[in-house]
Amino acid sequence: MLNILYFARLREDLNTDQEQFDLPEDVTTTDQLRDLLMNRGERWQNALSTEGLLVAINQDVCDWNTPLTGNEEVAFFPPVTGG
Amino acid sequence: MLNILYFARLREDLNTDQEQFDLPEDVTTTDQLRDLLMNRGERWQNALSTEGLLVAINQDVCDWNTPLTGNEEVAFFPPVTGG
Amino acid sequence: MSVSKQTHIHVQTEDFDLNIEYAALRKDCPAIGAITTFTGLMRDFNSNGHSASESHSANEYDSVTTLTLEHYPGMTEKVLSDIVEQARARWELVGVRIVHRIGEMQPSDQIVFVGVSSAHRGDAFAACEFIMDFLKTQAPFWKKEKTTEGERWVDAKTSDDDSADRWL
Amino acid sequence: MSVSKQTHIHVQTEDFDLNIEYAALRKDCPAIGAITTFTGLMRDFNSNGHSASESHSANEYDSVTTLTLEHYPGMTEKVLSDIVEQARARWELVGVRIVHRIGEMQPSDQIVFVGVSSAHRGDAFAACEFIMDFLKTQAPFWKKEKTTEGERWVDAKTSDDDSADRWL
Repeated sequence: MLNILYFARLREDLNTDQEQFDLPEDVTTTDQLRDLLMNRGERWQNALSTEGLLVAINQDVCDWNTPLTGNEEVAFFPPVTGG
Repeated sequence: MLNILYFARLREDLNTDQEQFDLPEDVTTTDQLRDLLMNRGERWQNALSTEGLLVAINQDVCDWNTPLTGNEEVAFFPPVTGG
Repeated sequence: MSVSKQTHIHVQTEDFDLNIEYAALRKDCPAIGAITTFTGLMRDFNSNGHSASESHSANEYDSVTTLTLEHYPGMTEKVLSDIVEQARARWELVGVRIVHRIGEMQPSDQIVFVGVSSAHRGDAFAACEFIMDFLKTQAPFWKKEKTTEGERWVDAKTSDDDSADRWL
Repeated sequence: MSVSKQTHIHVQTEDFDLNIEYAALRKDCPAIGAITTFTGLMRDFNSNGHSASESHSANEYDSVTTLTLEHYPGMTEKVLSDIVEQARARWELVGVRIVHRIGEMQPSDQIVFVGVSSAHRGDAFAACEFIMDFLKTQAPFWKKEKTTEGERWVDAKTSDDDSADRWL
């Protein structure tokens, strides 16, 4: 089971902070997961097109072609602004 | 009248922290003042030959060819080691 | 000489006390010659393109009334620990303490603290700034400002990326 | 926005309190976003060629029991003021506070404090380190160590000259 987290502006735009689902067999990378989510409609399309959008697998930021097995914690978030 | 100050190791080596005297007419630079003082004997010779010896006129560090009028506060001291 | 290396990382809603952090850094280690601290405070104007230059008059920028900070629990601590380990690999450090607040803050409130102790001042300065630069660009915190014009998420600054890139 | 620029320079025998210095830097200025502080402490080993590397065993260096600091009253304050003015010319600073102790000190005692506040962290870090680097090489202070081997005046370090030269 995939655990997906959304933070900051993304969480607000999607009105969702977290969801779980089984990864479809044909979705094997972070890029493909994003495409899957963007197919949900305009709101998802817009939010996940945010400039500089980041993705982390198991709390490590990674590239958009990183493989997924389906048992990860995946987080999407905008560029960080702490400090 | 010239007011001369000695600090740190120099003050200890010369056993003097301060002296005043009228500058002789043929002494017109910091270099010549040092020579005058070094002529007092071996102790003065050694102390004023300290590596990196500094001279300040009216509390500004200056070169060894800086002119003196005879009314300055002149200080001799070793390299600084504060902080 | 045996030097105990200590790292403390706290993400918390409560305010912090510089004196307590400093005392912890200073404690029981006569090999320490230098302690540097950085404290980040909330300013009362937004940073989207505006500078603090005195030439700006008061109405050229929006006044920020509150700031709300959220983070990614777990990942934040992991990223900060990793940044500290990178700093320890580059410089000779004794103690490192990081406190970052989350939740709602008012102008002049303390937001973040980084303190570093070392035998040498060059190491303490470099490590403290390195940690802040990477905290800014890598730690998953996000700021939302409430201004006189409404609410908005703070944009990341390219100047922060530039600061972090200096260390590469 | 009007920013009051304040410089405080104190040479004193008494110890100082970081919290009081920090509170003064933080006070009443919502334009401040960053405060950096440096504190120099007395180490218990001498610095003539010895490092604090953990590979040194206790008997490879002399243990320093007391340190005595003297200075050139008047010139010290003049030099420090001049260093602060140079820092203010290079960076956008709000408050600058320097405290340097003189007299006799024991291991772990606080010797020097430099604190800087600014709208921006880069300015606060750079100015604080700049001031310390030039304080080390230009302010007329001298240290005498009492070690288990006797008394000696501390030698100036070329590494301090190198640190100051970086800013030229």
